[in-house]
Amino acid sequence: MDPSISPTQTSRRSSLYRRHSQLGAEFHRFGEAIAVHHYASDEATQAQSLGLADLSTLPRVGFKGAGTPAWAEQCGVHLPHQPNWASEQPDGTLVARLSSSELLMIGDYSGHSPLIDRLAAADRPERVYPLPRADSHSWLALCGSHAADTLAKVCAVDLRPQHFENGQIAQTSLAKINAIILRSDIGNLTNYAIFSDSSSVEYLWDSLLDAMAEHRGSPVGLEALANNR
Amino acid sequence: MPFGLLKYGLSSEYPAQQHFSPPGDLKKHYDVVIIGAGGHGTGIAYHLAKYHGITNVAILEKSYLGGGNTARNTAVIRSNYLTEEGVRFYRESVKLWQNLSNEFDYNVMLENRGQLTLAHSDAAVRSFRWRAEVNKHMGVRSELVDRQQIAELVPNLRMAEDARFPIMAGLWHADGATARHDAVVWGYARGACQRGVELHQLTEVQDVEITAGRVSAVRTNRGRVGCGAVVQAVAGASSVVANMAGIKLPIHSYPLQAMVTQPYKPLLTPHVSSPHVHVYVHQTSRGEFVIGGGSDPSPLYNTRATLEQRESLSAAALELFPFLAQARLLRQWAGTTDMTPDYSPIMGLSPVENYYLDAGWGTWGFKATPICGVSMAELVATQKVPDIIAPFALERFYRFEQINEAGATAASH
Amino acid sequence: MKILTCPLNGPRNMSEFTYGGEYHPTPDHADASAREWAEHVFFHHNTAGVVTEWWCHNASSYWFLAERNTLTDEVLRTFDCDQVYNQRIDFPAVTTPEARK
Amino acid sequence: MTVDNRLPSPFGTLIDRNQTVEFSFEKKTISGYAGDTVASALAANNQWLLSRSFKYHRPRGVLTMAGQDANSMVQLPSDPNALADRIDISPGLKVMGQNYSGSLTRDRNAVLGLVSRFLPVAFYYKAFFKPRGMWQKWAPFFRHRAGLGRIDQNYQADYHDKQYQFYDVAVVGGGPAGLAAALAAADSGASVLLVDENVRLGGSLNYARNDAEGTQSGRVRDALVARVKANAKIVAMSEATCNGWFSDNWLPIICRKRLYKVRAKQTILCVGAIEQPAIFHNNDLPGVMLGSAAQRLIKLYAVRPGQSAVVLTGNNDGYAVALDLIDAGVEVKAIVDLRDAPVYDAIAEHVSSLGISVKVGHAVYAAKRNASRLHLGSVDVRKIVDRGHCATESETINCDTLCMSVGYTPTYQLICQAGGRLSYDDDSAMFTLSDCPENCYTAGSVNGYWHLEDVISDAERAAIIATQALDVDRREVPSAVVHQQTQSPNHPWPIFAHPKGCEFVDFDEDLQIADIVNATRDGYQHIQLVKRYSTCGMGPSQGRHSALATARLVADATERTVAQTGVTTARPPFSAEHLAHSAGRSFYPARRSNMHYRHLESGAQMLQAGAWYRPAYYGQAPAREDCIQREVDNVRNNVGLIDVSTLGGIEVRGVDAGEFLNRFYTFGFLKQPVGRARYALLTNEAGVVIDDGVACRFGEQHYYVTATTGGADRVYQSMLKWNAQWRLDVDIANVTSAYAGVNIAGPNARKVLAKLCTDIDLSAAAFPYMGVREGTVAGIAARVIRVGFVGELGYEVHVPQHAGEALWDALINAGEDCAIAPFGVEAQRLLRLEKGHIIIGQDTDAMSNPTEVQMGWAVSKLKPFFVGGRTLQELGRLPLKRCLVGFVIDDPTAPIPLESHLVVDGDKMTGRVTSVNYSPTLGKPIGLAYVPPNCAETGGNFTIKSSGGVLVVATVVDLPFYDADNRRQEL
Repeated sequence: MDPSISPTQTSRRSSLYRRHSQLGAEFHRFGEAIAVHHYASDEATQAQSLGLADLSTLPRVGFKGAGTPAWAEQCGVHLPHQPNWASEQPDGTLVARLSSSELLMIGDYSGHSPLIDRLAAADRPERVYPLPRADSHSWLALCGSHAADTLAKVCAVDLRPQHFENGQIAQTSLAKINAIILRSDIGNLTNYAIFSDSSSVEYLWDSLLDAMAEHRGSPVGLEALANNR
Repeated sequence: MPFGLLKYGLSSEYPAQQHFSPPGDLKKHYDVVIIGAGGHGTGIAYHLAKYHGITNVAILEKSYLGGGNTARNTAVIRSNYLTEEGVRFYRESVKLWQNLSNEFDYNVMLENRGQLTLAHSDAAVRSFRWRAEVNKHMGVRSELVDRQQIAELVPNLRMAEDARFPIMAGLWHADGATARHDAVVWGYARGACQRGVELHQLTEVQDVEITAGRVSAVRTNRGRVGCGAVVQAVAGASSVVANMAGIKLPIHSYPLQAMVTQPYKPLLTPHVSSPHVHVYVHQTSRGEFVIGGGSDPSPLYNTRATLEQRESLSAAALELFPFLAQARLLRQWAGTTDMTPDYSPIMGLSPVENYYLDAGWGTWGFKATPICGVSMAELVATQKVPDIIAPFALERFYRFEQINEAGATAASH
Repeated sequence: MKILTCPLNGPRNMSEFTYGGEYHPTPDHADASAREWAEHVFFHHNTAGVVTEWWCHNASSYWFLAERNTLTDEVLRTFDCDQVYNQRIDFPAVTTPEARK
Repeated sequence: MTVDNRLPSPFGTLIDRNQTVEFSFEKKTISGYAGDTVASALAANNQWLLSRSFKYHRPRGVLTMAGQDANSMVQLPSDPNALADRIDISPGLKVMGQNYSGSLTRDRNAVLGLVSRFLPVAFYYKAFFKPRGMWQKWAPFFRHRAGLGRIDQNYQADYHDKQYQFYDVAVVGGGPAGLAAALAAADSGASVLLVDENVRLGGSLNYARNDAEGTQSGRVRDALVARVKANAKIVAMSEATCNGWFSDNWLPIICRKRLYKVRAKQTILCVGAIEQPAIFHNNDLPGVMLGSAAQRLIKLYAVRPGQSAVVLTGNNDGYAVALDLIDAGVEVKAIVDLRDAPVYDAIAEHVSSLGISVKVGHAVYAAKRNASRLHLGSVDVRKIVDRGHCATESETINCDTLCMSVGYTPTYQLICQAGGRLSYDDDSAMFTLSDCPENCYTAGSVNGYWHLEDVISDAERAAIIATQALDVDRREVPSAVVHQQTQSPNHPWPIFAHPKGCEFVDFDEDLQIADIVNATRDGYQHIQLVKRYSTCGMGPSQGRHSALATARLVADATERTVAQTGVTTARPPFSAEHLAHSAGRSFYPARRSNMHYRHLESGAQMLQAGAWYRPAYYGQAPAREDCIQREVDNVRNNVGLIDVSTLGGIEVRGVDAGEFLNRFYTFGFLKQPVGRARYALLTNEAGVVIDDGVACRFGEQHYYVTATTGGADRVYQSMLKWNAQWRLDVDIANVTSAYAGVNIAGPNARKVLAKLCTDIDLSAAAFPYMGVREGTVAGIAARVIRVGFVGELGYEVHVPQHAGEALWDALINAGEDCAIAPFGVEAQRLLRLEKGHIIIGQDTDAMSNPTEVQMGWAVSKLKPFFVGGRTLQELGRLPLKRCLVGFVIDDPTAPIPLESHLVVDGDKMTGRVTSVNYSPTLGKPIGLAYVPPNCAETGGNFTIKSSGGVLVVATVVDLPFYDADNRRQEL
């Protein structure tokens, strides 16, 4: 287990790190990234009920263009067959298909993603264009048995677990900003990965916490998520 | 007790007076057929009859008198526009409003309450100063006012510095007014009918006969009517009616929604508008708060109300007046507005020789009602385009010219 | 709230979309007369009935076409633009009508 | 007040006698029970007067006990116009009457009632405006009397929010129909929402009598409710109002402090019917109430409606009411039956055997006040000789209560909002509904079924039809239910005009029969015109109790059928709702750059640009000008740093990237060399300038285009729309938020940047002005663009968003020794002005074309096509209307004009100032202004109408004002 460190020890900083510090967060390294390990002592039960985690510094990347699906498959990616679905890769990386020719690749909670590293380094043929999803979009995780109830207060799409399967994606509006919502359960923990405009992340963070209050939700660190895997 | 009412109290039998021509058959021919019995149509008829001696006139209305945007608008009267042409036009209209009740002997209950438009950005401050300068230069009472002055004009307006959209300044338009919208069309219609004009409600024009570039007749659900000239004044239906005459217009018909609360004791005198948060609020003489905002996002020939507009109008109204949270919403409704690319009307001649246009009234038609009656009637009677409406000719778009009032119109009314 | 069915994202509330105006074929910018061009730029059919329109799903920035009845607000169908624009559009190197005359 | 109207158990299903609750009405302490409404608790204490009416200030009290009328509106501290029969009492609640001056019992304004004969329908249109200007004097008088309750202007709404919900079937109304429909729908496996506005499910089963014994209602209710509660597929939401029907079954449901926005695949409206009052002289007196109101008082609240009652009925329901009154110990003096040949049901038969005086073919011709003049004292009963007319012989019956059961209207509001059509059936004298939209159905009494069994069968049928539409139900659809009742509960004409008037058709607006009839005689015959002219139906209850009578009266007066006459449009909401509900939480997104807090830490005053926050300047507000000047000096003479993260950034990639930009922007881009940036000006199809930026070519097939902060999203969306048509082989991606950016500008910019950037040769030769490079800055992958918006040696450094703060820190540290300082948007605006750069939206307006703003150089004349190109050709044929020129004001004594001050030529307005400021660099005011072409020559003069009308002479100068040969930015 890494020792606790300061969120400003790296150049890559979540716009939320001050909020985390104010909440007494303990930051750890996850691969290259620094993120919140935990705020309180035991967050596992909190996560089971309702938790919100900031994963914005963790690895993810997008690829777009007519040549993307074929190229990705050559690179050994198991593609979801239809848009707005995601499939998990052997190394734990999630590959989300946002349209016939656009992919979003999301590393797991360790901060490592061999697949993303490999694709980033690989040669790209024509009509394959990388997208800086790690920076254009923030990454929040809303988890727990009350996650769907919370989303129902800020999103008009039916995201209840029985109607929105694990691996399913909704590109929609969340608290009046655009967002990509991906159901990506962690073990038996219901979890929604939320990717939205990184410059709006503080607004979204506050809006979600406000919606969570009713169910006594609170921020949780990566530890609480990782423990469920 | 004013004398006007004594006769009612003293006479045992109610002294009823038919205000409008009683339902009757259509004549075979009229010198002028006016399509649309709104404020504009009846105003034109009134002026044709009273000032130009043209009384063989029929007003054909597919529904009921004043049932279109005359009935649905939120009764805001102002002249604080941006362009020279626009300000001159609306300034004349506001002048006519002042004497309208006495002009046609029917109380429209005009109240000069003033209008305050709020700026929440320095860009808005610049554009408001522009309007104020143009207005003042043309003798219209508009002033850029600071936060202090705003607080004095509307003491219960939320002025918090930490508001999501802090108020930076305002455009105060002392000439801003309101009136009983229905009374306008009733006054004009009664005055017109008293002078021989025929009002035909539930009479829908379904086609227009054009021969050799001239309109010769209109076909209605009640038969064919020959005519010497046609004026269309149908607001939201402008494109549909003009299309019958083979005329294409630069118009999209959008729903414009508004809502009203239950009546409460008076606490807000001026009309307060915030283009930035897309809302305007004023309190009627009955005590109801009328709340309106921007048009719907897509065109529609339908006056249904939507929940999303109710939600955004309420949220926006509470940004300005948090205490309205306790007010109860009574009713929401919509009208169909004929929006033009430059937020100015389309008035005057058309490609069809004796077919006249009074269209493109978007969200600014009510305040222009009196001047439209005067100027369009003059056009029809003299067949010369009055200077004051010359700039609003349809032809301007073919010359790639616009009279752009975008900055002075959006959500302001 | 009306539901609009996005060909990519499925049925969604109208508020997730941006209206993009009437669909109508663009006249040849080089051939069209000034009046034709003015009508293309400023004028609308504004039909009271079924019209074809541009719509964009905001969250996915996806443009598509929809047939909607402007009297009832009923959406008859939505479809990808490649059903109308199925090949690359190119503009001849000649510029103005004058230049050709 | 000693009278105690409270009845013993088992009356009072809603109250808890173990919990006494004290509140105050008109400052008097009143005691009630938990579960009481304000109205029921007051009634239990024999307080019937609740408020004063809108126009004549007549005493008003309980009418419906269902929250459907305005008579029971009271004032709560922060809740005016509260419905006394809806609001639960709570300890210490302070309740006052409304709309009186003086006291509720002695309202000075009641005098208006005396002069009512001088105030005919629409009287205000007929007077008060002569001579001219008179109305302005009268208006305040009326305004002072307008309104009902008082708003608490210090009120801050407490937490209201919203939630989306989704169901297969939504059933609106929890009466017998709703319960049965919910159960039948759930049986198919569908998920069902049952919405009911009352505390206790069961609707009329909670108070109405369906058999002589009076036990059936309760039995049926308990059975149905038990099954509903036991059914896992049904969510029952009580005290919840479905407050509208919107497209595609979008239902706003208000429950406590939350607005649920429910999307249902199918909707079944079991919304019941609204009982209607009879219309006769003084029918608004407290003590006169609907039969159902009396039943609600007795059964729900255990309140005896009075000591002695007369029942005015036009159907058999009145007989059931009589039985309930008797059960409650009320002396029923008489049943006045409007029918001349009533067809009795079992209940009526039973009643007729009790020896109560039943006056068939009679009417209550007038109600009379008691000694207090505030309550019913007796009724004047007369034989009906003709429709609406009574014999002159009258019988006076003393009573303190009059219950009216003369008919119903279906609760048509939601159905009509849904597009349903309202018609009128002359046989049943009843409104009927048809043409419900797809996936929306009605059931129960709203469909005209009154017999309990019929109601339930009709509801089950509707549920099966609905669930079959869901494809989850295989049950046969039963055939339509055949009515059991033999006689309609609606009497066709319970309307009796009186020489003295005061037969109120609309209680909200104090409208009497004559007002309606006279409106038609004035020519206002269309029902909409009657409404607008008389204000009938405009009040808080929106015609719930006046629409039927009005339609009948207007039809009669205009010799049309009621069906032809119709009713006015039913608009949402169904019942008045607090704005707090539809407002909910306010969601106004805010965007911040990754460096946001560094600005705050440096004391920045922030401004808003769209949703973005940007530093305006650094320092205290009072010292604004000094701060800006200091920042400007530092950029001109040293080095400054500004956050440009909010600039739009769009990647355009692919073999057609150049071709795409060539079509989209005005300039030529095909020949743009890799490693260079080029100015990009955007016009729309009308030829109007709408945005600008720079296109940086990082590769043959890769452009990175910037856009204005406010325009980025629009520009991106527009690019996608164009290429959806052009089908060019290009990919377009909005990466605005992916990059944080700074502009480091000033003579020392290179020196500072060099410390952090070693892999790019920053020398002027290797990296000239308008060059673009990729490398690292402070170890962060960066795009470096050498542009000069402020006119000094400068570099825009764009790095990944999350590294923005780190970049900022690194540059501030690196620049420490040469005193680098941040500068804000205000300083930048002055700097760019000195350099003569325009700002889209400030120096352009809704009509500006490139030629007017002297940007002809940025418009390629050689391209086959670009957006706006053809229109610009057409505009080129027209004479130029105006030019944007640079100007200086040489007269040091002249006031500095403000932005938007007018350029004038005598009385003519010929242009305006778009930008102006005092230039420390030039030592005089400089600016940009639109002037007529003939004033545009360099050296020419024009006049600016400055503050207070002071005329200032300005001189046209060439742009830029500063460093004309660009030495500094190309350093």
